Amino acid sequence: MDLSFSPEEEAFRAEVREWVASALPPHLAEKAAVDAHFSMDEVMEWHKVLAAKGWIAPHWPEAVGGPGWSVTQRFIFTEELETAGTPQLSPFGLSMVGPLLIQFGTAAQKERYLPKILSGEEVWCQGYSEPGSGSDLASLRTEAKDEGDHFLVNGQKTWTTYAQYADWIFCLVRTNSTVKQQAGISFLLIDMKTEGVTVKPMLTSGHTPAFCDTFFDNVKVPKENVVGKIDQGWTMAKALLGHERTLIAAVGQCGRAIQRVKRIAQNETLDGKPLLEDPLFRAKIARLEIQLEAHRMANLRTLAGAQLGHAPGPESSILKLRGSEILQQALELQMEAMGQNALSWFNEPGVVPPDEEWVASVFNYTRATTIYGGSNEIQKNIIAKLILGLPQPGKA
Amino acid sequence: MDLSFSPEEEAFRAEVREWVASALPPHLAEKAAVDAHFSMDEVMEWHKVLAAKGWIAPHWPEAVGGPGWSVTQRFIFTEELETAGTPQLSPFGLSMVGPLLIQFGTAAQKERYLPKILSGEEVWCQGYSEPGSGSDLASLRTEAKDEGDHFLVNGQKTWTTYAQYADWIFCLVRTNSTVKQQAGISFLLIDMKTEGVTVKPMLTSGHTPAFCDTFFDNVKVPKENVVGKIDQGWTMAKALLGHERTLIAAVGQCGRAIQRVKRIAQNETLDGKPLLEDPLFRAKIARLEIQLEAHRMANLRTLAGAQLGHAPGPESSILKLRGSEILQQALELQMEAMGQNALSWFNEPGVVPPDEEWVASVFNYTRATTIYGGSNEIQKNIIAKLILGLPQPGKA
Amino acid sequence: MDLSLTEDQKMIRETAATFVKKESPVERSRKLRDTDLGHDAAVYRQMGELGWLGLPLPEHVGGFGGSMVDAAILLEEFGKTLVPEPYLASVVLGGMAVAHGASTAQQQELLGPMVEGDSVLALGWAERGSRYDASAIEARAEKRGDAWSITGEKVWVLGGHAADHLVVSAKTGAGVSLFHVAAGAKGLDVTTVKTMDGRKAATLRLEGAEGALLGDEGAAGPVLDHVLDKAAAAACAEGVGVANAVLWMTVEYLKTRKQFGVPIGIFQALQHRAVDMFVQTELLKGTSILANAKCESTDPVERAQAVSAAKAQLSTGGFFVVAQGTQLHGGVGVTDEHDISLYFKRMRALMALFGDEEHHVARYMTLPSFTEGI
Amino acid sequence: MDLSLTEDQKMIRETAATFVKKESPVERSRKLRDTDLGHDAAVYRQMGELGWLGLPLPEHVGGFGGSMVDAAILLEEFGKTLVPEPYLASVVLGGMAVAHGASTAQQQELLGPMVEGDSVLALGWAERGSRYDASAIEARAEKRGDAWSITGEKVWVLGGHAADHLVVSAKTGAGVSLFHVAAGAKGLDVTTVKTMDGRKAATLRLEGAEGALLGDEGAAGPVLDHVLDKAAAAACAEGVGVANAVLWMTVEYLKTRKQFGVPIGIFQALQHRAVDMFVQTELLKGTSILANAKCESTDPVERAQAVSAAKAQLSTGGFFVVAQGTQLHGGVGVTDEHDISLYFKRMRALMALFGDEEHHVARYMTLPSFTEGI
Repeated sequence: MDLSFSPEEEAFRAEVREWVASALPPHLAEKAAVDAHFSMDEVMEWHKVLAAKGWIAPHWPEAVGGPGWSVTQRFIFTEELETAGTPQLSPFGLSMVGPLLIQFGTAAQKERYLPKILSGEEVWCQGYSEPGSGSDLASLRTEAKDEGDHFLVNGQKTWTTYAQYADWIFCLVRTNSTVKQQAGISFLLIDMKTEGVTVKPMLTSGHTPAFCDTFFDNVKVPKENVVGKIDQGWTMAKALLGHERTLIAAVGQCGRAIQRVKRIAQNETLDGKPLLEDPLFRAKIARLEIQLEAHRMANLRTLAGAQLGHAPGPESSILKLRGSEILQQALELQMEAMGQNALSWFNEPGVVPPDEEWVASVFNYTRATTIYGGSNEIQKNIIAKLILGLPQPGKA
Repeated sequence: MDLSFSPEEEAFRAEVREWVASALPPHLAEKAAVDAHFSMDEVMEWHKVLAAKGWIAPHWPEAVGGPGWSVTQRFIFTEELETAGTPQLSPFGLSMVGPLLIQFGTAAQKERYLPKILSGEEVWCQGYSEPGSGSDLASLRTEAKDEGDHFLVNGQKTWTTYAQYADWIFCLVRTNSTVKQQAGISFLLIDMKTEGVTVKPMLTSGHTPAFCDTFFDNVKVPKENVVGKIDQGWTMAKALLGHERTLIAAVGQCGRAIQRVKRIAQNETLDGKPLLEDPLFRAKIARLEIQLEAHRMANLRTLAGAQLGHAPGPESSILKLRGSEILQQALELQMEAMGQNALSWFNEPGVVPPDEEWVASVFNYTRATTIYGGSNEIQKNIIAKLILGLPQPGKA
Repeated sequence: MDLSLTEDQKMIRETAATFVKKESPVERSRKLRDTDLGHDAAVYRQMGELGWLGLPLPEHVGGFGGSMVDAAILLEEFGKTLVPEPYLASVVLGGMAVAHGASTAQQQELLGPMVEGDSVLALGWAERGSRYDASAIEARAEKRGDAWSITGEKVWVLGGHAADHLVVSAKTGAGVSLFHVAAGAKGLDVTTVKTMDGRKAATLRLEGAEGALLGDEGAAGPVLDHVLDKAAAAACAEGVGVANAVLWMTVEYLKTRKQFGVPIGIFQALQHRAVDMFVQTELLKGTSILANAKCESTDPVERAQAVSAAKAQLSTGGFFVVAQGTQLHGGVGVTDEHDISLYFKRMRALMALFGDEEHHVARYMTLPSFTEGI
Repeated sequence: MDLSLTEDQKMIRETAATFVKKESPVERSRKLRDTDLGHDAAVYRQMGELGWLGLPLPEHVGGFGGSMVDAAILLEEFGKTLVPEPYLASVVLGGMAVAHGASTAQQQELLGPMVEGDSVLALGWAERGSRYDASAIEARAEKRGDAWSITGEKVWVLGGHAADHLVVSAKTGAGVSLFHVAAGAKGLDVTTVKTMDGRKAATLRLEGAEGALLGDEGAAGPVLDHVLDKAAAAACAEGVGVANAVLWMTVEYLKTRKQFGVPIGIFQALQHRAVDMFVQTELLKGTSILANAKCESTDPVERAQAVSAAKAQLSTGGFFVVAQGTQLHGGVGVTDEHDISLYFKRMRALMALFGDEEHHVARYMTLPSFTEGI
């Protein structure tokens, strides 16, 4: 057992850090400094910088465009990017449909989609949830009717984050309604420019344009756009879940958020001294930072397992649970550190110091982290069932 | 609305306080000072002092021996007793079977049992739980077979607290196994000296002799010992629950426990100063005391309702929840305040200061407060169902 | 001891409950977010007509001689539908500053019209560096003949953008004093700022603005302490309304939202979470009553003990309720278009006003009452 | 970076796991509660034969030159069945004090037999007024010819009642120093005290007891800091074992205990509580690894950061696990006869040793690393 990074790993970290500092365009660096919301254009601008460097898909096999890094290098790379506050890349292509296609796609599909995911030429979004089925995906009702050479898709998807900017959407659709719920679902790729696709964006509670409803009205989709086999979409969805889980620890992001708490508290004054010197407030930060230390170790332990070739299993649900909770608590502390400045909205320069300008917005939309990607309640159900083996209702 | 006590109420408080200070026998006062465990003999000694004064049953109607106090006086009285740390009276006669008999007992039963409950001549215990049925009382299996003029009782009761000192036990027993679970239960009074009753005491985790298993082996019980009607024990149990709920806020007890935290912290030294001056530890106490303030107000609001004649309903489950949690947390803080002295067991004088001598024992058995009297999980189920009206499993 | 409402108080609650339900549903607050004023002047005037603006103010200014407990009844109802009119700003902050700090004549001059709904008052007590300490200010006032010339900056002045009359604190040789500055005064710049909860406040920049001394020079310290305690108690009362609305909105959602073929409220983990929200809401009610009753006291220790307990409780229990209410709503809870996001933001704003958890715990634990009788 | 166990470490874990299961089930610990010694001298000797007592000690004293990470593997297994032999006391406290603080010759003299299981060591570092500060002591030593005469009192000396050799701290003109006092020394009174977790410790009263200076005079400060960091890390490792045992014991109970006709583990609120216990146990594992790896460091800041994080985590997460494990067991959980009450007490004792939550949070937040790079 060795908890320190090797000289090679440390050198890699330095290389990444230096490169990020020089490669992040100045107008993005400016926004990163205050954790401002990045527009999709800005996200894709950064995507293309990483793509040009060959660092856009650390978790992809080398054969299809990955850089061939070790698990530890990937951890370091992610932590460095998060710590620097670079735009968070859209995960739908790189971390969701991409890896799925690598695993299950046909040669033609791989050739058609993967290069444009890497280059950023095509932006993806996800069509899973529906108004009536959030956590209960198996009850979805968007229908893909077999019309011989193509499907005709009708229905509505919700929480299609960033659909307004997407070129493609991957969807779970019902292709067979005569069989048991999970059995009649297929995994379908749909071109957003197809006739009959409409997108209705809405604002998050942090006033960022993220969520959308996406409507399908007699949308024609070629049959070759099914990933895996028809009616086996559930298998695809489960495989994709495994890929998604590795993304979610947010260790660097949490660390960055706690650093911002400290910075705000350093500049706010209480009784003539920096708030950071107030023992009560300082202890709040310390207790959270200790939680982050514990979380970081849990993440490293999962990585160690991955290094030995174990696929991240249900125990990685812990990473989602803790990462999302710690991030929320860090934002709560940023707000508390600001005192009455926490009253500020995020778009009026000069009202509060730059470090505090975007906090209220981020604080608000960060409430979503314990909800999306499988709510924390769902993660607990997974652990209860798959790790603890506790009896399931209806099966007692 | 008026949050202050009237001059008459303040005078009453002073009267109670003075009387307690003079009436509590010195050897009990000595134990109270360190919150030592009181033996059952000591509890009954104090019972008899209160009985002689006419203050033993504040919540009983005047006609059957109550002092005729207002709800506020009863609150003050309880708070004063708890604050003084007098022995906690055995609730089984005074607060459970007594009020039930007042409500549902025959004239003969009242005459036979009530005076001896008041005087302390007869000690009671409770036979509800069984090894297989804790929270799920309706599944109980102790059987009372109808033998004409008497029942023949067979079975086992568990958590028959202080049964080893009891003269009588009130039991829920199954008198009819051909009907639905709750329908075939009767409420039965059993003389502990009857042949076939055996008691096996066990220690709590705080090494106090409280819990018992009680076994019934062909125990003959006269039929007149049924309270209410045969097979209507469930109605009795529910009525009794209403009486029990008013006991559980433990406001004075929590306040006393927090005072002890402060006293210990005043005497322990950290960096050359009293631990109480350490901002981190002091804030822990303050946060808990604020919880107690909130709890005290919740209790007063319930009392205000009672004053208007509303019977304490399911909302008083809150008092059980919060009282038990705050008491546990106060004991946790007592332990933390002690530092390494928290390692001490409770019966070796001189190892730790007197204020700390009994803390470990009380800390350990106080874990029971969130379990007994309807576990806190059960209290939450009650609130979810009866107050929030949330859908119940099996009835969706 | 008597915790029941008087007949008058019951009537106030009933009238207010009917008002918010019929005339000020939460959609009204949502619409007013996008206006410059942020509230409806006609509704504010209506509040005057109903006698609400004068409720906790003395009779000699046209008020009803009621207490903060009476005002708290209103504020709790206002919280239930996020009524945006500047009651807290005008009556509790501006109004109480004048009531506690000004001469009788000044009270009549400033409070008389406000009580009728004809003017809005606001109090500027905080500055960029002051955090929650009203004495840590840099604004200064100098005497110029009969009047005073005030220079400094005041931030987060609730209702300041809409106020006809501003009360501001500034230092003179004698200490912190209160001054009345008319809205249009020369040397006064009022900038409207949006607040996180969709409301408005003002930054005041005073450069030699002319003002009139209220009450005695240097006497504002205890006045502001008392006013801010009342304001904190008022925030708690409004917070009770917010928590209450979120609790029942969430319970309703749990009963109607279906997943896996059943209402999600059937799941015990969610049930217990809702129960925890209920428990916290009940605790907030109790501490709010305590704070609003005790904030009338002239004993600063008794007052601070109750107010700090309640405001700390709001920051923990109140936040728990809105955070868990959001969580239990799932995705819709974090959209701007769902009402719960407005309640969430209002609760967070109430937490930030007049002292956060750290401030009130720190104050509570340094009161002499904390170590009494150990 | 490599978090996997070496082949040697895997073997240690396997041997230890087999040992605790077969030779030291929790019933053994329960029985030994009532003996004067509190452990079994034969089992302690067996630990010597297995090479465990020398595992983290240098080779020149007969040790294996391993690390605290190796010892942590053992301690975690010991925690699972509450193995009562004085490993922490003799190897980590007494042993490390000698290893870090004494000359090579002294090390060989004192550690040699201990490593074989032929003697027990103990460390007296705490006094009535010292709380967790090893430098806040009053015991004094004076030179008398070649030897030293020590006067003072040491409390909560783990294993002190069974020790052949005591290491005690005392002040001389040069500062805090360590001394070796033999168990039978004149002027030394050893009183056995029962501890909450059913084990034993000692109060040492020294009145001019003869002792030998270990290492350099006045050099004990950093030595004790380092030793107590190692001991805190060791307590975390044992705590992982305790938490692990309670977690799975509770999960098993949830699966088998029936109420309302179903296993209670079917109720979602209880399921999620068990999940929270699992999460906390996993977090403890990580921080324990961190602490045990970093406690070898000679950089006191790096060491303190990791150890304080882990020990604070033990006090919150570890307590959560045993408290909720007790709660989920219902009534039986609070009886002396159920094993979970023994685990509960052991966890609480581990929390009280070498710094509680307050101590470690306070230390963590005053380290220079806390404000680095803001």
